Amino acid sequence: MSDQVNDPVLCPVCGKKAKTGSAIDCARHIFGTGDKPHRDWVNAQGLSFIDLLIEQATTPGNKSYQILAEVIEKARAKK
Amino acid sequence: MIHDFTYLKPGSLKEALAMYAEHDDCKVICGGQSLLIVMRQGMISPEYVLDIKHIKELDYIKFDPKDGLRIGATTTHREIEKSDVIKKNYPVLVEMERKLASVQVRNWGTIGGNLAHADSAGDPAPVLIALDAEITVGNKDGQRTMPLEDFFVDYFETVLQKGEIVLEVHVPAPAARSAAAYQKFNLLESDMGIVASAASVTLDENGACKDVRIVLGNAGPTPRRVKRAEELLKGKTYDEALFAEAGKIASEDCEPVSDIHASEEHRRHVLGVLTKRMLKKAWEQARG
Amino acid sequence: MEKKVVVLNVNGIDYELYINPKTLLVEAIRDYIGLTGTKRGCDTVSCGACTVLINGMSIKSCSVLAVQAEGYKITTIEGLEKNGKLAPIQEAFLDQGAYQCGFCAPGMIMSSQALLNENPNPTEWEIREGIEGNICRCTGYNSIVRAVQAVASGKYTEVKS
Amino acid sequence: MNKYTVINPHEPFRVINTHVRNIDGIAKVTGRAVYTFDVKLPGMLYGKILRSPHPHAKILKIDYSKALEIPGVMGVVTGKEDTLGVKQGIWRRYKDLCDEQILPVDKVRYIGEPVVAVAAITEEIAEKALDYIDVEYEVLPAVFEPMDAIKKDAPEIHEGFERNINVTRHIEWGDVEEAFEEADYIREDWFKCGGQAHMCMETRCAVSSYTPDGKLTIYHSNQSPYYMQALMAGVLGMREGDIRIISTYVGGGFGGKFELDGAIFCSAVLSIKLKRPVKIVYTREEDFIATKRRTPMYYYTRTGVKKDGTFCAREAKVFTNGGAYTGMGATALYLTGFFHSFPYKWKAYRYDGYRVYTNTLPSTSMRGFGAPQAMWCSEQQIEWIAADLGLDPIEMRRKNAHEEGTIIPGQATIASCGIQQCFDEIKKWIDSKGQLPPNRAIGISACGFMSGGIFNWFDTPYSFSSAVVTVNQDGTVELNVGAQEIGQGSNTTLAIICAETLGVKVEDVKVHSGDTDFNPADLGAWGSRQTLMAGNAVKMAAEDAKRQILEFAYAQSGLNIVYDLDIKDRWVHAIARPERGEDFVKVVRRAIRGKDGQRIVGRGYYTPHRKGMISPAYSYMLQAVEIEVDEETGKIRLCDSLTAHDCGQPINHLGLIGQLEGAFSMAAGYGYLEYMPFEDGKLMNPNLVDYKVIRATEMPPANIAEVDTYEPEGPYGAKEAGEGLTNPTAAAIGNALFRLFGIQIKECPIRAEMILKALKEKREKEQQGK
Repeated sequence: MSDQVNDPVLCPVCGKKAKTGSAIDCARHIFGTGDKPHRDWVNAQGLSFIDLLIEQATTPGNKSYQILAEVIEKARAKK
Repeated sequence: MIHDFTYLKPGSLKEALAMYAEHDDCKVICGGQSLLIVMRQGMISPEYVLDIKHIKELDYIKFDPKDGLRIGATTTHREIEKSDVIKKNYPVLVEMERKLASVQVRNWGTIGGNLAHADSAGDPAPVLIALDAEITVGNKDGQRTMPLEDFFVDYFETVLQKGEIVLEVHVPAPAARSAAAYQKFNLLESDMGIVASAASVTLDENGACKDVRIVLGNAGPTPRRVKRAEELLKGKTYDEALFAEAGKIASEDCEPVSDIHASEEHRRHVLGVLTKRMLKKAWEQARG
Repeated sequence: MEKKVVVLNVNGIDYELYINPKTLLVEAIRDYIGLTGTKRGCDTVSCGACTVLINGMSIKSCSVLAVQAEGYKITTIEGLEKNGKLAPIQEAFLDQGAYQCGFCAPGMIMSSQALLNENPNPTEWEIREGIEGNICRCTGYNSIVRAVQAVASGKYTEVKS
Repeated sequence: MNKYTVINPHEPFRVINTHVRNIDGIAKVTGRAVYTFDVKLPGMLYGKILRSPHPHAKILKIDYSKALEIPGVMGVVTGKEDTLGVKQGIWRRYKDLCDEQILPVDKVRYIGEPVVAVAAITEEIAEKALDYIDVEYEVLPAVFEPMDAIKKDAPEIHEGFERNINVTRHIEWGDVEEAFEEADYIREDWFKCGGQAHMCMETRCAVSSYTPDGKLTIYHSNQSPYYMQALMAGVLGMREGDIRIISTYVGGGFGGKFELDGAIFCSAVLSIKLKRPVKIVYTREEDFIATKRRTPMYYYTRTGVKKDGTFCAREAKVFTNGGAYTGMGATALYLTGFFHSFPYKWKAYRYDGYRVYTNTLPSTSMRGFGAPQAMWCSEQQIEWIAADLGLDPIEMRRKNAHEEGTIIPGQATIASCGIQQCFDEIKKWIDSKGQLPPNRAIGISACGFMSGGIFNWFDTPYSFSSAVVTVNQDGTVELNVGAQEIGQGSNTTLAIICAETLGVKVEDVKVHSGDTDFNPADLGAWGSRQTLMAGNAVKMAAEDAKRQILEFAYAQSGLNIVYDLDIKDRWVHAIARPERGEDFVKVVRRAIRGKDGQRIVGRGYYTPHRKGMISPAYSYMLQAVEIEVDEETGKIRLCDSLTAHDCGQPINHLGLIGQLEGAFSMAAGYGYLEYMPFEDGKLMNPNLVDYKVIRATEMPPANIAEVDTYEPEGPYGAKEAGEGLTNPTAAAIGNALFRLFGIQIKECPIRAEMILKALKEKREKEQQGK
């Protein structure tokens, strides 16, 4: 857990650096926070926050976090 | 909350019956262990409450080897439980009483009150019916006696007419080579039975079944005999397969409900198991 | 409804009360006489917190009308100690930690006392049967059983009253 | 009947871990203790609450004019007319989670929710008045199960909470996918865990008295007077300092009495309106339907292990039935996920928890705080995995168990852990039992628990615990704490720590607690925090007072500076020469004179720092339960048990035994008795006839093997005891059933019918196999 990412991903909503600063940690942070601004941001990327959440909860694995992490990376690249 | 009522305290049985005849919308209280709960829930709210708890004339346990056992209506459960003569002649009654609710309830609650309350899950009725008990009820004009099994009509309903109270329970003298057994299925030791089964068995000199009575508790609106199973057993000799068969009939010949404590299916199943076991137990005791 | 004058003998003292006949014994003891040691924990005669003694035997005072208790000797938790000296069962409860929140303790102690009154040498199972009408949510009962056993073993000698 | 063994005991103390009677004992065994239930104030009115008959409805109109006409009715309050409509919650830091109006203004969300409160001169009149209040509702569609409530077309219970998801929690460490790759065997199971009622013997009750000077005094049966003071200030728009909460004797808590309830809120609102004291006591039925409960959960858990039994990875997804409001449920959601990993080392672990709103009574904390559910699932699955792999279940557990120094990444570092010895003790006990009768078996279950929470969702500016020790001129000691005595023995435990530290006897210490006017703020009695946190504060305060006394003693003694002084048994002496000393009282008198007549006052406080995310310390335990099952009826009977338990250094010997035995009885109830069935949102057994609480006849021996470790963060090495033991029992019963019949019961409480059904399925399967 100590391996911090060199160029950390900051939360596109609140600017927080989550844990190691990786995109997947950022995705977890967004799900974990889950307030309206965070939900809205996810929905604005063409995803459904709530569907991702339920998917994550009802199927084994970590698919939703990975999907969101990819989207975060993409959004970051756009900037 | 208990609604207001006028309290009537007769000095004697005679006075009690006279008062009861006189007052409409009147409820008799004895130990009140069940009555006060339903009154508190507002389920019944009589205008008069007639207290017979202190009527000593009805507080007795008498045993005669020929006549059998007579228990007055205001006798407490605890008096029955601790009676030596009952313990000697009808041990099943003592066993039943020991697991009837708590000590406190048995100290104050009475046999008459228990039967008149007519809770289908009540413990004494199935056992007493298995012992072929009669009940005597009376009003100011007279008395009548009937088999206890005919006393119950429906959930919490008996044949008691206006002005009538329970006076006495009579259990015939135990026959030679006879025994009875009772068990309830419950979660806590002294809970009401989710279901219960009582069996009494009388054997002839050869060890064949001369008489048998099977009574189920909480298996329908009233305690019920399983006559089809009784017929099956009469004249037969000890046979565990037969007990199982009788149990199967018991689980069919009943109408238990489904509720939060057990499904109908589970109740039927357990009634079968208990009946099988009680037959075996009673039979073995009767054999001596 | 007609109010009644009722004389209740509680812990050796006659209390004359003027009450509605529907008043439960527990209400008379707590609300009229003011002895709040006796508790109430349910409305279904289940929990035993209101247990008191009537002529030495235990009853649940929520299941008895006050008018019905006239003429009996009623003992509540407050009546167990004599001249500031605790009864053996109270001492045993202290030594065994046979109570925690203490809300069930008065009823539990009265049930234990009633048991010992009629059976000074109960078996463990008889003790359990003797207190099964009382719920304790804290202790798990075993410490209470130990307390009754300690009294039965004669560890505490009673003061003669 | 019970056996109590101590493994590796520590050096004896003067007071700590000796036989000390509970300091509240005399009051409790003589009926002198005055509970809120017993409080009667001059001019007091009695309140009653009208409750919602609907699980989900809009309140359209309330007409109470007829009620006011009843002689003796003094006043009525509604949410809309008489409250500020503040949405409150105990997670004060997060506005979203403050979602409950105790008297709702527009909408009710569960059957039993308060709607109107009435005060009258008698309880009976107040109750009668309820019949004369007309409430017009618009009934809304309702939903009762979390899996239904997250569906797209489910009714919305709180605005803005999509799919009714109230809180989500995520815990993760390591690379889960990679760790599963390493596993030779992966098993997944779905479990269902029931709710449970706290069933405190004293139902919720409060007496509020508002006076014209703007001060509000409330007697209230609760676990945290400070929380009540702060929360009430919030909902009433008052200053905390103007509210006094008194909770001298509390008839049980178990996690159910540290949030606002209808009794405290409605009595206060009525009292403010009527300027008279108002008492509200919940009936037992109200206490069942309108308080909160242990959180029911749906658990999916997937576990990967190596052939030799080494644990690799675990992944869990949990939906909890949150009921209508958040309460402490958010914390339970986190803790269940955390303790689901306990007490084992996982290379990688992932937990996703979702708390879902439904139209049932709210779920919250209850003794064990999410962990009993977590262990029900974890400890059974581990047992099954051991069987699947043909491994010894004790040895497999032992191999993976925490030890001193274990790091739970991002969460905690384990400073003390005695679980290895717990395994030894349990193994010995099982072996000593030999061959059991054919209808009996022993099941085991391990777990651990926290010693107080680190999180500050309450957003308190105060230290988590504080204490003041005052030494009087006659050597008596006043100990003021905000910690709350609810029966667990905290006053006694804290008195013991104070007496030990100060070098006096326990009878010298008078504990003052349960009154916010006279005691420092403290978070109260929950999360097993008081022995460690309040204990540390008391120890610090006592040390502070002691230091002041010893300073005078040093000044007087003329001893060489290399000598140390100490106080033991009221004797101030040189440690190296104990016979050289002086009576404590004499020293204290002079010390007070030296302070120009001021009493000696010591202060102490404690807030955990740099102790991870969850708790400063963890207890460990392993339990074995022997059960007997009637194969034909499915009835379970508990026969015997042993708990091997590590709570660090025991402080209050009697209190510890009592807590462990009591926790076991409550946990056993969760395992097989205390079901809470609902029908259309209505609790079907809200009374003690139908809700089954274990009684003396059901309680088996609760043997204890106390494994003493030393917890560096705890006072004298102490940590949690009494809450954690609610965790293992249900799973131990389940594991005993597995041992006995090879059946796997995935729903608790375990009912007779489930056992018969599982046996039937097993027989059918075996027949098919043939």
